[in-house]
Amino acid sequence: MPADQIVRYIVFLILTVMTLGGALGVVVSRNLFHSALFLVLSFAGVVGYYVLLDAGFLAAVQLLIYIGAIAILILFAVMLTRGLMDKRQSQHNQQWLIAALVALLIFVVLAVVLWQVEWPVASEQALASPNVSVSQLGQELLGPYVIPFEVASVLLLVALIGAVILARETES
Amino acid sequence: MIPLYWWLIVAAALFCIGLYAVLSRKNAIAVLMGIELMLNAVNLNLVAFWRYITPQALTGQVFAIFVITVAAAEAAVGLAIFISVYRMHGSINVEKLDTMRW
Amino acid sequence: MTLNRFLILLLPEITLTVVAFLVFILDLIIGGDEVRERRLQWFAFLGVLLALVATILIWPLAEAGGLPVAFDVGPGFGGDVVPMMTLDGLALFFKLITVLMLAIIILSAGEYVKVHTPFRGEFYAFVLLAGLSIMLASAATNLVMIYLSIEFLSITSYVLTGYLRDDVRSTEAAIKYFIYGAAASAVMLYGFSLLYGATGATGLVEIATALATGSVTLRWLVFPALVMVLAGLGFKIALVPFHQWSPDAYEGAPTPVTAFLSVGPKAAGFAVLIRFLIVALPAFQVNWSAMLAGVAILTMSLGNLIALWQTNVKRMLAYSSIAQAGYMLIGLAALAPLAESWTNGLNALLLYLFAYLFTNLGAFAVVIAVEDRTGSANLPDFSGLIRRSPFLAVSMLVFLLSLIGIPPTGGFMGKLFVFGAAVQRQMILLAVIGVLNSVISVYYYYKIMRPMLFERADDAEPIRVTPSMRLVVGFSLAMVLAIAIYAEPFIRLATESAQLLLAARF
Amino acid sequence: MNFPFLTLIIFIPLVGAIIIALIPRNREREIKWFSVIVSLFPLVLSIVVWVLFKVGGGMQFVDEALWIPTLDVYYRVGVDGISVPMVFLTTLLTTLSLFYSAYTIKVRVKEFFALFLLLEMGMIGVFLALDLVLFYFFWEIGLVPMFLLIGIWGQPKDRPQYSAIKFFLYTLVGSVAMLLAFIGIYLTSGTWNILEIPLVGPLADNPALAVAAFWAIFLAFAIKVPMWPFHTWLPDAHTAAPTAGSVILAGVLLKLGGYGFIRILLPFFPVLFKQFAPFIGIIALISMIYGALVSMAQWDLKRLIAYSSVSHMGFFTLGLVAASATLNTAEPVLNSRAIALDGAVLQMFNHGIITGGLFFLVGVIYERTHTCDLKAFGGLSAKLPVYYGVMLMTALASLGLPGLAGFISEFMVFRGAFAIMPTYAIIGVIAIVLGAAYILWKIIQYIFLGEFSKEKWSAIFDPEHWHFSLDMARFEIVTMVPLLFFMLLVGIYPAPILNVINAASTALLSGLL
Amino acid sequence: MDFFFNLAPLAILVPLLMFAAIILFTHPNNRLSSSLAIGGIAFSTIISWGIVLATILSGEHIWEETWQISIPWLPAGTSVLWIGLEVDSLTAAMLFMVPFVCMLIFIYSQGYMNLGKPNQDPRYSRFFAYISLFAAGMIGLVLSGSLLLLFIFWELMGLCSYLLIGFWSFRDRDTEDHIDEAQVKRARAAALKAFLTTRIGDVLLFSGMVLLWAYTGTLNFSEIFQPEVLEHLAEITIWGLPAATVIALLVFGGAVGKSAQFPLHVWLPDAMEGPTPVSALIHAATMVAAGVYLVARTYPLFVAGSVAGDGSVLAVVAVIGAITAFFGATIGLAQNDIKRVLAYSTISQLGYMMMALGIGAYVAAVFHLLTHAFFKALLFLGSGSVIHGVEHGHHEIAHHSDHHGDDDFNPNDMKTMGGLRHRMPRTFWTYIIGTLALVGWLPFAGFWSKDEILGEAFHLWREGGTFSLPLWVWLAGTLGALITALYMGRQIGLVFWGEPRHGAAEHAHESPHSMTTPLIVLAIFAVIGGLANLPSNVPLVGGELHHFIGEVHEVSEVVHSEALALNAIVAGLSTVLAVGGLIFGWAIYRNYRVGEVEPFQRWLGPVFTLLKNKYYVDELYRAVFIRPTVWLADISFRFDTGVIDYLVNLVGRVTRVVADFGGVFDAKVIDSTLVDGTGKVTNSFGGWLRQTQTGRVQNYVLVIAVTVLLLLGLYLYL
Repeated sequence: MPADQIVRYIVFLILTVMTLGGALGVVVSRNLFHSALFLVLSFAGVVGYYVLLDAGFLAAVQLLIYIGAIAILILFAVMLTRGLMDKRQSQHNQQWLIAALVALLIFVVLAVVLWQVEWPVASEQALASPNVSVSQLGQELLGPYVIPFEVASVLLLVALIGAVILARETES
Repeated sequence: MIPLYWWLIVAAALFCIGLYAVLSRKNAIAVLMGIELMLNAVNLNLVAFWRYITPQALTGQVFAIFVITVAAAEAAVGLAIFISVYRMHGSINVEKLDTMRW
Repeated sequence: MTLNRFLILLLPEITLTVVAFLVFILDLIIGGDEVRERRLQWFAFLGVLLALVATILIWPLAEAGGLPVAFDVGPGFGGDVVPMMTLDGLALFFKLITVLMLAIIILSAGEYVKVHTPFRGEFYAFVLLAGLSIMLASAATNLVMIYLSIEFLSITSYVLTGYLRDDVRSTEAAIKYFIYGAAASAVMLYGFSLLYGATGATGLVEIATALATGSVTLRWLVFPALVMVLAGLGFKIALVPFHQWSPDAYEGAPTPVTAFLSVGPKAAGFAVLIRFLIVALPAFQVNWSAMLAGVAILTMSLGNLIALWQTNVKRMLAYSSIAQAGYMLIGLAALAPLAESWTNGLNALLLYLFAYLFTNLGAFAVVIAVEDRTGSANLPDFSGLIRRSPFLAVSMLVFLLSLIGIPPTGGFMGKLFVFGAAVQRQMILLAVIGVLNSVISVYYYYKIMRPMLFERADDAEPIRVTPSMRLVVGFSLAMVLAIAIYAEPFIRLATESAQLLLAARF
Repeated sequence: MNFPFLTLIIFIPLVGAIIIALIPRNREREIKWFSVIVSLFPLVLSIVVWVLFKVGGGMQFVDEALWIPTLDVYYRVGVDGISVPMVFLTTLLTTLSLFYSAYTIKVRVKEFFALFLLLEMGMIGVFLALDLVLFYFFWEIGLVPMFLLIGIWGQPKDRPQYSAIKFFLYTLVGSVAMLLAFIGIYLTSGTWNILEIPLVGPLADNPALAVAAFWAIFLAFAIKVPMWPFHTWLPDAHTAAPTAGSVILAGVLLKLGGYGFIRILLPFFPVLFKQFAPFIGIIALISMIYGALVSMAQWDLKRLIAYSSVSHMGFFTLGLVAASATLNTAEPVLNSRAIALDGAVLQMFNHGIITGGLFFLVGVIYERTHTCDLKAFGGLSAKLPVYYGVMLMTALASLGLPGLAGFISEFMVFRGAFAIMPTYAIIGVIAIVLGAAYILWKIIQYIFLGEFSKEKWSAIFDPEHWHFSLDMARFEIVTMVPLLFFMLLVGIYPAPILNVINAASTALLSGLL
Repeated sequence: MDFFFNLAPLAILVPLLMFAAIILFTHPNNRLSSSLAIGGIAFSTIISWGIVLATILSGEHIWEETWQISIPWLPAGTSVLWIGLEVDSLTAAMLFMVPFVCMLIFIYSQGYMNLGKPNQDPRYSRFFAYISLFAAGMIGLVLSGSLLLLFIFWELMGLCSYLLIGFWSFRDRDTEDHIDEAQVKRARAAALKAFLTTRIGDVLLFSGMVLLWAYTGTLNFSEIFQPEVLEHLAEITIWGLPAATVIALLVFGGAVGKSAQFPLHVWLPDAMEGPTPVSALIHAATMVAAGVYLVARTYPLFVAGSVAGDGSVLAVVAVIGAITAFFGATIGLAQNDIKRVLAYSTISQLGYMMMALGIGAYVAAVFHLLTHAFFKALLFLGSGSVIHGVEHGHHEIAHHSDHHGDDDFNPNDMKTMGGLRHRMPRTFWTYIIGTLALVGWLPFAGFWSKDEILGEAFHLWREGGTFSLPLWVWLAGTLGALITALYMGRQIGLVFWGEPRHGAAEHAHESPHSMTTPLIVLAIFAVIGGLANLPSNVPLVGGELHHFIGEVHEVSEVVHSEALALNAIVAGLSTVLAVGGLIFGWAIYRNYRVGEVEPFQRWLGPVFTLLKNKYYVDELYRAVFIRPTVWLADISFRFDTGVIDYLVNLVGRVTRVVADFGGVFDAKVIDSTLVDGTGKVTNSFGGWLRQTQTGRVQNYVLVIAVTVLLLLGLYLYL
């Protein structure tokens, strides 16, 4: 096994610990603020994954949108609604145990299936040279995917207006 | 190269952790975090599939970009809803929001 | 495909988008002026009419197998052209449904919006945009597009549900709807990702091709993917066991939105489900047919049984609409693409949906009218309606009869076709449970009829029916009756819409 | 294209109902008399149809138009000798009911008359439809107006709403089952045409499904007829319904089920019908005897007559069973079968006339006293001699006194039954004795005989709401006269009506293999 | 000759029209109404006698040659049933009697109902309408040429008997004080009893008729009585018996009901609750005669049924008749009501006729029917006259003492009468003539006819062997004759002799002429009636009736169409018994005083009580038939409301129990609108289901997860 492959494995493992660990942190942390920070950690792990998967542009997008926007947004919200969550109380509801069990079982089932399936992996040659061109991505977005692209833009605008409508203080 | 299913299993794990958050956390914002985790898992899936199955076509990546976009929009609207709920109910404890039932 | 043609094919969608944004802008300009805000309603209505015209204009363009809607900007630009949308009978049918739904909701919302909601102009815009998303969803042939349009619909729906920001129930409904919807769509998305992984494609047709040629183990993935996708679409349609959001959301949402929720997401969900199953997974019909049959039985029975307990008419109609979706699902479960047969299941579903559209919206229009007067929509609010407004009461009676499925109403034609499909596929049990359910449903529809027709009201003052409401209810009434009495065009519409898709895929 | 008699008969009431809906609510007089006049048109037309009807000429006056081409559904109506009397019965009773109601209905007049005309359309449609979908349409159209008539104008103390929904549910259970069976039949035979399906032999390739379809359709009609044990909606509905509603319910609605048996179930599944005939025969016997016994135990006049309907429609069923029991056997038996079927059809007609009349007569006393409790009356024949006479004649017709209508049909039913299934028949005659017992013992004795005392009468008589003469008022007599006339006519000289029925039933039966 | 025959329909229609006319138009005018009725029946009588004359002159006696008229009446299947009228000599014989006796009764009624008097019955017109209908029914029955038409008139008479027996079954307490309350109740019960009891017989006749139609395809007598038809009937079997036997038995069932034969005789004594002329009508000319006439008319069927089977239908007829003859007579011994004694006498005499028919003495039966009609009508009208007189007497003393005093006074009670022979001479003499005719003193009519029956029985016994059926018939008849004499002796002794035992009897007056004139006419016929069929050894006039009607049914050797000669032993024996019995009865009762234990009671002891209580048959029937039926009706009704109505959906109820058991059924939310078990069940099930709707969104999402998990797990497992 070539050295760079071994490095990849090691990096993969580190990132996995980061991502899943962050995710678990999100789940178990009593403090919502800590949860948000763990979330950022997990997102960061995913950024690493994308790099490892040669999806550089996506890694950037992930960094910008998830960490830069969504996580921050969440932090804002946490701050806005802060103080009302009693830290002494459990942050988990009554069904957490059964929820854990179900989540675990789903994971097992999925894992078994995903592991068993012979994936139609592309040829060695194709695997070796993935198309990672960003301009190509741009052309895709504005070519075949132009309709989703436009729709997404409308969606964003609508979400914005909607968020304003919902969140704005009512003028008396 | 790392076997595809490694990625997939990691993604599945991430997905299930997110699901667990959705199912068990009292605070709506924590629930939202869980949802974001689930979406990240999906994105990981998509990108991994792109890399391993259709490395030439960018389908998976494009899909992931759209997912991220939607996630952003969703988060915005979701948080706005949380705020209005907070304003009306004084809490965003999901468990307590059960005035309408049966 | 040239840009012109591309734009023409998207004419209804574009019309709606433009009108919606014009409403946003106009609202900014005239904000605060009640009289002029009222004109926004008519403006939105006008936009819907324009979209109707656009739909009719592009009607002749649909082809057998569907006309792919893709913008081909030339060679070298992007990879293989994967059409995101198609223009076929099914898409047109749902465009029509959408437009009609929008028209009815916008007209019936007027009074309610004026009294209850802030941001009255935006309200119409959101309704229009929600309609737009239904159109997109029903035409989408690509997982990306499907996901995007479904989410579009979800997000607009969340906003509309929580529109009454100062109402405890509305906000609660919104947060429940949001959390449920987000989780469900994440699950569905995971299913999409599996399908993509299994086939390397996101186009429905390509998926079908790849599955047909791929290795056996890949087929293992189809079932998990199917289940997850069903969770997401089942959430939209409110199929049992993915229905639980709907009663809460229906009860809490502003009543015109409830009306929308009871039709719009269902239509979109069905459109996508139909396309997904028939186009992407035709080889797995045995599997999904059995699964859908089970879900249909659950959906009908549970919806009806729980509805028996409701005392709030909105909530009751929510459960009722769950049950109605169950009947419709029979059609898909009993899909039998026989060229010569009168019912192939799909046309049954479409016809049922068409009748249901007018029936349910008409019923909700009545509820809105009553609520305007009484302030709530509990059963006692309907007491003596026959005296207070014979028109509303008689209309409501007809709508309820249509929901039960008694001729001469559209609901009967729908049930005739749906059960016909089941009998044709020899799914007798399914059909029998279906008819038994329609008997059970009488119990709770009767709970509305009884105060309405047989009891005296404390408040005997007549209920004023605005002209637009009169128009809406009257039109719905006429359509409900027409679908049964002059059924031919409607059956033909449903059949031709279904035929194109089926002919291409089976 | 012939003159569309039948189409007019069906749709004139509809037009009338729509026009009434447009008349202002407070013009009660106009609404009442307008609807009576409207209902005269179908009556006259149905008489014309009867006069022009060619005996033995099969289906006549057929109006046909493609209705839903993709579904192969036709608007197809026609009459044969079995439907002609039924249509006439319907139009006659409707006119009389409207006329009677014009005097007695005082609340929500507009709705009442509009609904009544709508109901008429539905009922006539069932008797005329020759297409399964059309049949089903009319079948259900009649349901809702009746439901409302019971629920809105019912007597408050008799739980009208309960009775109304019970009626609705029972009928609906049957009709949805029937709908499934119709679909199955269409899918195998490829047509909705009621006359063509027997030629194809529906569901012949799938015996299990054929049996299921048979019982599904059976259920629908059995509930409507009503047969034991599906009869419990009937007493409640009758008790609660306003007088005119009871008249139509007993007079016509029950006949829809019977007509369905003859027009649909028997021709569609003659072999199955024969196979199950012993069983259905037992149901018929139970209905006859049980209905009579339960009648005997009643103390409420309306309920008593309602149960007597169960018994009398049991006679119908017995005739029907006899007509089916020996299908596919030697030719000479055709005679007995046809007689049994004649008897069954005539029994429906007679029951309509007689029981309709009885319910009018119940209305007469109810309008005056607001009670149907048999124990509250006594000795009325001293005070209301005309009422006594009319009631006596109607009651005697009901118990099958020769010379009045009821006898002829019982006679023919038993004639067929004795020839074909004598053991059933000899058990069935018990019902005749019991019939005499409850009619004379309960109705005549408790209301008319015995002591008339002023105190008892003034306790129940309600002069506030009764502005006509104490004995039968003129409008009540006018209502009853046509019914009495037909009781006598059929009893004394049944040939005119039986000619029509007989030709049709003979043709029907000889067509079944 | 055909002229009179063609008028035959009018003989029915005219009284019928009179009925309609009185009911619809003339009822306010009493005199006009009764005149119409009498005119109508007189017209019928004239036509009928014309027909009789025509029949005698034409000499056509046998069915194939009779005058007929018929119309297609009932299209049925591939055939058409015709009905019509036919006249043969049997019809003619009946026609001689029926309208004539009716007419006399009508005339009598005019007086009896007090036309124009202060105490005139307010329902006077109605009475005449009913009896007109009654007469029309009987005339029609006799003239019917088909069993169907006969049945129609048969039932018409049943109706009339109901109306007339119950004539006083209602009253307006404030205005109608000529009827008392107890009478109302009795009349009501009697009418119902009469109708229902005869209805049982009628239903049997109905069944027999229907079977006959089914097996022969016709109901016309002339067609049924063709030998080949009868043979055919004897060949086919039904329920293991020859069809002819079954049909004959069923037809006889009808006759048993109508002619009050054991065991359906119970209605007849109660039928006395009607006005007395009605009793006369029922007992003499019409109702009860119809049963005997029916058997005589359909005699070939009985013969065919007897020849074909192992068990002879005729034997059944004979046995029933003999039982009735003896049994009815014994009860007559112990009755106190003047009309009831006559009623049991009627039952007994009808038994004679039936037993005559049963042993084949067909002509004798008809002969007795005719003579009996006259003298029984005479006796009833006479008893009516007595009652009338006593009632007037009672009114008189009530008027004098200015109070209504002893309201329990019963004018029918023989024990309160006495010594009336001086006060009511015309009634007395005619009554004596009737009694002698009934008892069978030479040469009154009853002697000849009864003697012929006994003679036939005796003759057959001699032919048939020691213990053959005719012996018992003869014995029963002879003993019956003795008992008849005894009770008639008791009656005349109590009524006409001795001292008045009550003031009413003391003040009794003779009835008006309109009442006594019919008595006289009838008395003449009671005297000379025997001339119609003197024994064959009487020169010139012997066996006339045999010549006349003997050949009506030329079907079987069983029918004795030849008249018998007078048998000295039989005649002598019965004469001795009749004379002795009557005188003995008269002797011991003529000086009976109020309060004494009467002689028969003294001698018979408990048997007398048994007889007085009519062998407890009524009580038996009440316990065995009526109570159980009412009980069954009640049970059925409870079953209906309690079980069927509730168990329409058994499955659902079970689920409800399960739901209750699970403790999740929320009892407080049962909605009152829900219908029956089904509703409650589906409702409670739904109520349980709705608990899943917790309102907590995370529960909902969990449901998704679990669903997905389950489906996936299921998938993997499979």
